[in-house]
Amino acid sequence: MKKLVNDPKRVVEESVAGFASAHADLVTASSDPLFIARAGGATRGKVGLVSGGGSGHEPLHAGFVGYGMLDAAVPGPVFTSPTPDPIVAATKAADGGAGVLHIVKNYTGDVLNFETAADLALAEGIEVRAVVTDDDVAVRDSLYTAGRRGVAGTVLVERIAGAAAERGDDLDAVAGIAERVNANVRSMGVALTPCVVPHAGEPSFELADDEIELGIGIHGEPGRTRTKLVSADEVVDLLLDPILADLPFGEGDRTLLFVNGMGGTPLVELYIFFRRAAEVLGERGIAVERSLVGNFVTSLEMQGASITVLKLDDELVELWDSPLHTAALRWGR
Amino acid sequence: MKKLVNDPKRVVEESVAGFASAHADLVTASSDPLFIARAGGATRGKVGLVSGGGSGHEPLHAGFVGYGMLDAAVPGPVFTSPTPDPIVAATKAADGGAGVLHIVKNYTGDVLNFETAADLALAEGIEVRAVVTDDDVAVRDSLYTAGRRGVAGTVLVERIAGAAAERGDDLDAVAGIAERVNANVRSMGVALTPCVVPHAGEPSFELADDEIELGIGIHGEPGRTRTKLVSADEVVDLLLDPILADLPFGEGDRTLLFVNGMGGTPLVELYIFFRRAAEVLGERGIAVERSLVGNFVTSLEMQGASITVLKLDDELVELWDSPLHTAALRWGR
Amino acid sequence: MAGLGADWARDWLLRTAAVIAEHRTELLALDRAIGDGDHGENLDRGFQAVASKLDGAEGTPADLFKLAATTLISTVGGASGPLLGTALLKGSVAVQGREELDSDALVALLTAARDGLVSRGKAEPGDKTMVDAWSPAAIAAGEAATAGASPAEVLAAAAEAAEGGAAATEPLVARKGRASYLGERSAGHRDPGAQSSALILRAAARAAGHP
Amino acid sequence: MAGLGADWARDWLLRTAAVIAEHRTELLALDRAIGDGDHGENLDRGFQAVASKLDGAEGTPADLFKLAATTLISTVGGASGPLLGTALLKGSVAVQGREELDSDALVALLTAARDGLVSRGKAEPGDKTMVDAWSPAAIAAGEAATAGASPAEVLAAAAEAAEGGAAATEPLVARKGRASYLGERSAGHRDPGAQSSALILRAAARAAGHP
Ligand SMILES: Nc1ncnc2c1ncn2[C@@H]1O[C@H](COP(=O)(O)OP(=O)(O)O)[C@@H](O)[C@H]1O
Ligand SMILES: Nc1ncnc2c1ncn2[C@@H]1O[C@H](COP(=O)(O)OP(=O)(O)O)[C@@H](O)[C@H]1O
Ligand SMILES: [Mg+2]
Ligand SMILES: [Mg+2]
Ligand SMILES: [Mg+2]
Ligand SMILES: [Mg+2]
Repeated sequence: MKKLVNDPKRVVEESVAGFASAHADLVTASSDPLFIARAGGATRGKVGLVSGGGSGHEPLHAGFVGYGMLDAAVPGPVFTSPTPDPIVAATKAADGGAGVLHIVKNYTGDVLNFETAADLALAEGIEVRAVVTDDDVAVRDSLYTAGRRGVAGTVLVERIAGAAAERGDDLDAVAGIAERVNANVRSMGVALTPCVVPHAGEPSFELADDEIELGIGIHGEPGRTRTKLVSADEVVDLLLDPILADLPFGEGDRTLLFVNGMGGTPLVELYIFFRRAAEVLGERGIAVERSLVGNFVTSLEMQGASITVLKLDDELVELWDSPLHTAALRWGR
Repeated sequence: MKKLVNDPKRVVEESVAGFASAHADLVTASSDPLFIARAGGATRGKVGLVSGGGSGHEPLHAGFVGYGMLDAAVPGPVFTSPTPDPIVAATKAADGGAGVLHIVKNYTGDVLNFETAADLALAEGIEVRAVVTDDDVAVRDSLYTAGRRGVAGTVLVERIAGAAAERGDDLDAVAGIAERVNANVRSMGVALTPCVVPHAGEPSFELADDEIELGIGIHGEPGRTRTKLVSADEVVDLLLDPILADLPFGEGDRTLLFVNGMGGTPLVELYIFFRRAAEVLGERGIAVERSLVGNFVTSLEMQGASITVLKLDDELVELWDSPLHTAALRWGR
Repeated sequence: MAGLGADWARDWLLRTAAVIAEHRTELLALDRAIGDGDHGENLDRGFQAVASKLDGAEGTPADLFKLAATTLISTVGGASGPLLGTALLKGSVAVQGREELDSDALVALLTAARDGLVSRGKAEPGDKTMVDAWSPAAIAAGEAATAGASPAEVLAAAAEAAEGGAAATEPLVARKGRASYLGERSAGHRDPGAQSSALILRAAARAAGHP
Repeated sequence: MAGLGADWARDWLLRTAAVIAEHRTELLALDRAIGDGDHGENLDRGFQAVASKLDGAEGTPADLFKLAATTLISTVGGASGPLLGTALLKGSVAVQGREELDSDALVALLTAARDGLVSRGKAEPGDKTMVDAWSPAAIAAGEAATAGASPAEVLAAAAEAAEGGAAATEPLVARKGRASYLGERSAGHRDPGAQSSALILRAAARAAGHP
């Protein structure tokens, strides 16, 4: 597969440099160790939020650094968790004296590297709490697996916890909000095509011309089941059923509906997806109070999409709506 | 190629329905004739802005309907100009009594259909002016061609003219600003893969695994020259040289640098593109004062990107920065 | 020598709808090569709409052409919609009020259509557009009528000239329409609009009883 | 019976860097099948860094292992970085202060490494992870040492057991790591981490002179 890159080994580094140069008003990037932080430095007295993980999911996480969301982001190599050193450096950069929350997607590598980083940061006197996101209903529970993956719901956790931090909540409260969002959010994805990791140069899996992969993750890992290509509406149903059954969501619930693109699927198709998902929720008496549609948690150029549903309450709505200014999401300022 | 669609003939209609449902706070959609307008209706006394064209370039144009940009958008079938009827209907919906500006990308179909619509709207007593965008330096002049195409620069025209209308400028002034932006903006694109129109089901052109197409348009039409795949930095140079030579841009110029994705290229790559483009401008003494990076004028799932450079002055910067609230671009409110 | 009436006009338009549907894929492929791959879809959508509008419609040939023209304008979109629509609209004006069209009237129809097309799209013969089908068609029709041809023969002459014109677009470098963006690379491909125009004119001859 | 010193430790790590580079593509392919296709890249990056850190580094085997462990932790990332790093770190603590490692010390090294891995990653034998290579390796090393084997023989026994363990992961359904997301579909593929661990342990035996 063709890519617009220079040296495949320098993809992340050069991309971060471009990101920092395009958004110099918002962020600064440190190149060694590699991390991105808010341009103004840590906000004194505010809980700092740090997230990170393998690259290839852009705009996650660097695109969410800014007012009302993250204080720093740590991009690892493509699809590979960063090592502890840059996480520690980002944690220091995010620390305004009120402690730092690590938002970690549940993958063995991310969890282990963030754990080590938290230990090291603590040794330097920074209070760190971690919230591990695991919203992917496609994965069976941790008796059988490494536990559910953190996928698109992570954006909602980062946004709402970021709003709580901006409001002045302390570390426990911010961590509590993040846990609450994670507990109330469910996602599931589908892939139509695989993606190609730049340094690998080969597709992450093979799919026939009439097949789709259901329950796909965001690292080019294969999904749980493969099925014939069906209509968009049918795909939505195949994703929504397990999502709605899991929490479960029911009549009268207020929700945020998030249709996320995997990177290579045109917006036209994401909105066709959204249309059906909103219709199904409506039929079940579930209210869609907020929505988000776009490519926010991607898997390089993979074609596919995921659906995320978050159960809302007044406080979560208020936090969601509060001012936000990042490269990828912005409102109210 | 696989797509997340239902009936290929209903792609646009269903997608617009999803768009309107996801952004009900911003827009309303009329389904017959098909167009999108601001949720609140026309603003009395403000010049109305209408744009449109074939679908498949999302978020262009519907994603730019809202405060500080368009008043209505008219999506045609995929890659096919809409007919006059919905343009007339959108023009009526956008009319607040101060006249309506049509922003038309320079393609024979768009120009002809908007012309007819303008005649019909005039017959109904609405004053209409049209600005035809033609920023694509890949196309030779109209002695040899249908004239340069309107491509990604159209977003900048819509944004800045929209800001002027919001500021209260009259129709002549808004049209003048739009003309000024169009006169000062230049673009050129590259494709790594073709795209597939849903109802056609076959790629719009063939490209070998080691080939790229330079000077690509946004309708899946082939570009002007085909060349071997080279590094991202080299591609940027191949695009920027003709752009900078054309206006021409020179030392001391202030610019907005816009790296636009064609839909299927991951953000990591767009930022690698931006990095090099900013570097080249820097070397030539051209200042990048504003930037925009993302998938804004797409060609379905095509992999590729375009570079757009706009020469700025104080007024254009001020208009660019003024409050904006659309589904795809938002700041200041 | 009896002229061609509303039955012929209706039959022409219905045959066109059928022949365009039949050649939809071929027209898509032609447009994919040097355009944006939608010409077959565009005309198919338009002429299907024309066919269903004709259901129950009455009047002179000009009335039916006008109905078809406005339907094409309001359903096709793209470049071909306004262009073919304008052609048919101008053609209908040229034969307004007549119940039957003799050879001269058919020449007037085709000539007005060609002129409408040219004045709307600003293409000249040789620019590799549908003008390259309509222009020789109008000329050949005139020549045939001058030589005393029947209406069916006039239309057959027009169809044959259009087919020749369409074929002759192959080596041309486009100077109008999307194909012009390709420059030299547009040579070697037949223009989709010229090809569909030849199909349309052949349908006119067939509707007049010419095989 | 002379023990293995710092030269052996250095040689082991350098041979590992070479063998991982050589098998990079194979490890990528294994990880693509049931993971995310980066295992070969991750370890290659890590052991190349280890190799260059070793340049000029001095000390006991434990010192070199500790250097390698912290280098892996700070360059590999992913799951395998902290896991292999922890294994090597715990192993180094078990043989701290010794200039030469006899058979029993090697057993202590491998056992501590295995235990570190298990306590960090919480995987059990049979979960289809690198534990399935390290666990039989530690057991086989202990048995060989009890039977009076030389250090090189102990390492050879460990390598052979690790290779057997890696092969034995093929039919397993993964319960840890990314492959676990696949459920039943993970069966039929060898675990990349078990495979790379077998390569690492074979390098240890080769460095000790065992063919
Ligand atoms: N200026 C013009 N004058 C006459 N015919 C034109 C002109 N521009 C384009 N055409 C015709 O239109 C055809 C393309 O129609 P179509 O594909 O339906 O529209 P679009 O180019 O908008 O996709 C071309 O093959 C050509 O024959
Ligand atoms: N919990 C665990 N315990 C032991 N080994 C594990 C565990 N999780 C994963 N592994 C090992 O890590 C290997 C994958 O490493 P690698 O591909 O480098 O990291 P990642 O999975 O983060 O991409 C697996 O093949 C497996 O052997
Ligand atoms: Mg990985
Ligand atoms: Mg078209
Ligand atoms: Mg076309
Ligand atoms: Mg891996």
